[in-house]
Amino acid sequence: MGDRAAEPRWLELRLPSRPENVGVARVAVAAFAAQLPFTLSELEEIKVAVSEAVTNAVVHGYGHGRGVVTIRAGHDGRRLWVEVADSGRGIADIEQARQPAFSTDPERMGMGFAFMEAFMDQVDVESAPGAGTTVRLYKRPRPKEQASS
Amino acid sequence: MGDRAAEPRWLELRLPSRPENVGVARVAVAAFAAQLPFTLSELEEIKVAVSEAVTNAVVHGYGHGRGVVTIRAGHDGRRLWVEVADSGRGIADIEQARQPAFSTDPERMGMGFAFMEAFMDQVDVESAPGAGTTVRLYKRPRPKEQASS
Amino acid sequence: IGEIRRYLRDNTPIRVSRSLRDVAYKALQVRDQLTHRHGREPTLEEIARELGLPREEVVHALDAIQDPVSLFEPIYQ
Ligand SMILES: Nc1ncnc2c1ncn2[C@@H]1O[C@H](COP(=O)(O)OP(=O)(O)O)[C@@H](O)[C@H]1O
Ligand SMILES: Nc1ncnc2c1ncn2[C@@H]1O[C@H](COP(=O)(O)OP(=O)(O)O)[C@@H](O)[C@H]1O
Ligand SMILES: [Mg+2]
Ligand SMILES: [Mg+2]
Repeated sequence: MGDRAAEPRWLELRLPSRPENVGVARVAVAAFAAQLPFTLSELEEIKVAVSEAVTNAVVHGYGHGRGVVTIRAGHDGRRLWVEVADSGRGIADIEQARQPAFSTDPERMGMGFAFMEAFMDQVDVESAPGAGTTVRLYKRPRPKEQASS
Repeated sequence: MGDRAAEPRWLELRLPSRPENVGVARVAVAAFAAQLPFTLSELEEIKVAVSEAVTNAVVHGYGHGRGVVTIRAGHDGRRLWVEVADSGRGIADIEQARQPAFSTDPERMGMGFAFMEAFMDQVDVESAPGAGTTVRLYKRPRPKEQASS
Repeated sequence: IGEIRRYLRDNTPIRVSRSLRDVAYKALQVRDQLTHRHGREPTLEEIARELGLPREEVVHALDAIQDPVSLFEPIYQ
């Protein structure tokens, strides 16, 4: 088993597109992310980012209709990545969608992507109309500083 | 969306066979099970049963080697089911394996199946040597009684 | 963008300050109160409602404070 520690670690979670499943995804990813030395606040940040991405898949991707959301996560001991994928309606203009306060739904705040960007180190979006959307989130535990500094 | 409430709810979680992933499976299933009116004690029982089944897949199914454990769970609003499947070495004599205190490993207690049976309403085991093992666990929330009666 | 980041970090929608341990402790307290009040053990959902938290958060918190991988046997030989 000597070199097993070097293997990448991952999980894959598939869930029907339903608002009440957002929390299941959030908690599963947080439990997995806890394998890296994240602080509790960093874990909370990850949970917020994952919630926003999964909520988008449910609300925008599938428009509250039927569909499956696939969450993949992985880490190499140093960096966490989380992928949230739907095969819903997709995004026509990704750059516009990522602008803070932009939403195609007048009743929403349009801050989902802004939260993901604020709380994760990197956010990649792949999407095509009719084909679905994949959001990739990356985060490293911040180096632990001495409290005295 | 009128009849969506009647649709069965489910999740599927795939994890590499690793001891540290047992906790991820346990939390994900408990978060999902919380969609039914289980008490904290019932959720603890579910968590123990799931931990035992996933631990068996890691320890016995794959003998601490590589492999993927698939956890499926579902409910219809009234009954929870959880399926833990590996494609590892399988069980030759299922009846014997389920006996309390039976273990093929002299260092183990052989109480995993006994705990699953004690804590869940029903436990089904499907297995064949070389083909892998699927354990299915079922549980309903206990009817809520008034203590005053 | 830097400013927005800072603003969002400071105004998180869920209470970052409330540690998992804190949530777990309160959940157990509420369980005892509700058990007393209704004469039966409450469901997790009832506890979460009383705390004003999503069910999964309570599950996560309670799991985080215990930890045994398998309660009854070591997973490593
Ligand atoms: N998975 C997705 N599928 C389709 N469109 C999406 C998806 N995620 C985001 N979008 C689009 O991007 C916009 C901005 O998303 P977001 O920043 O989360 O704000 P909000 O969800 O409040 O609208 C959404 O209004 C929607 O048009
Ligand atoms: N997933 C599995 N794959 C192969 N064998 C298994 C599996 N689960 C259980 N077994 C067999 O059943 C026996 C009893 O399991 P259990 O009651 O959990 O006790 P223990 O894990 O302590 O041995 C194990 O010793 C093993 O031989
Ligand atoms: Mg959004
Ligand atoms: Mg066992």
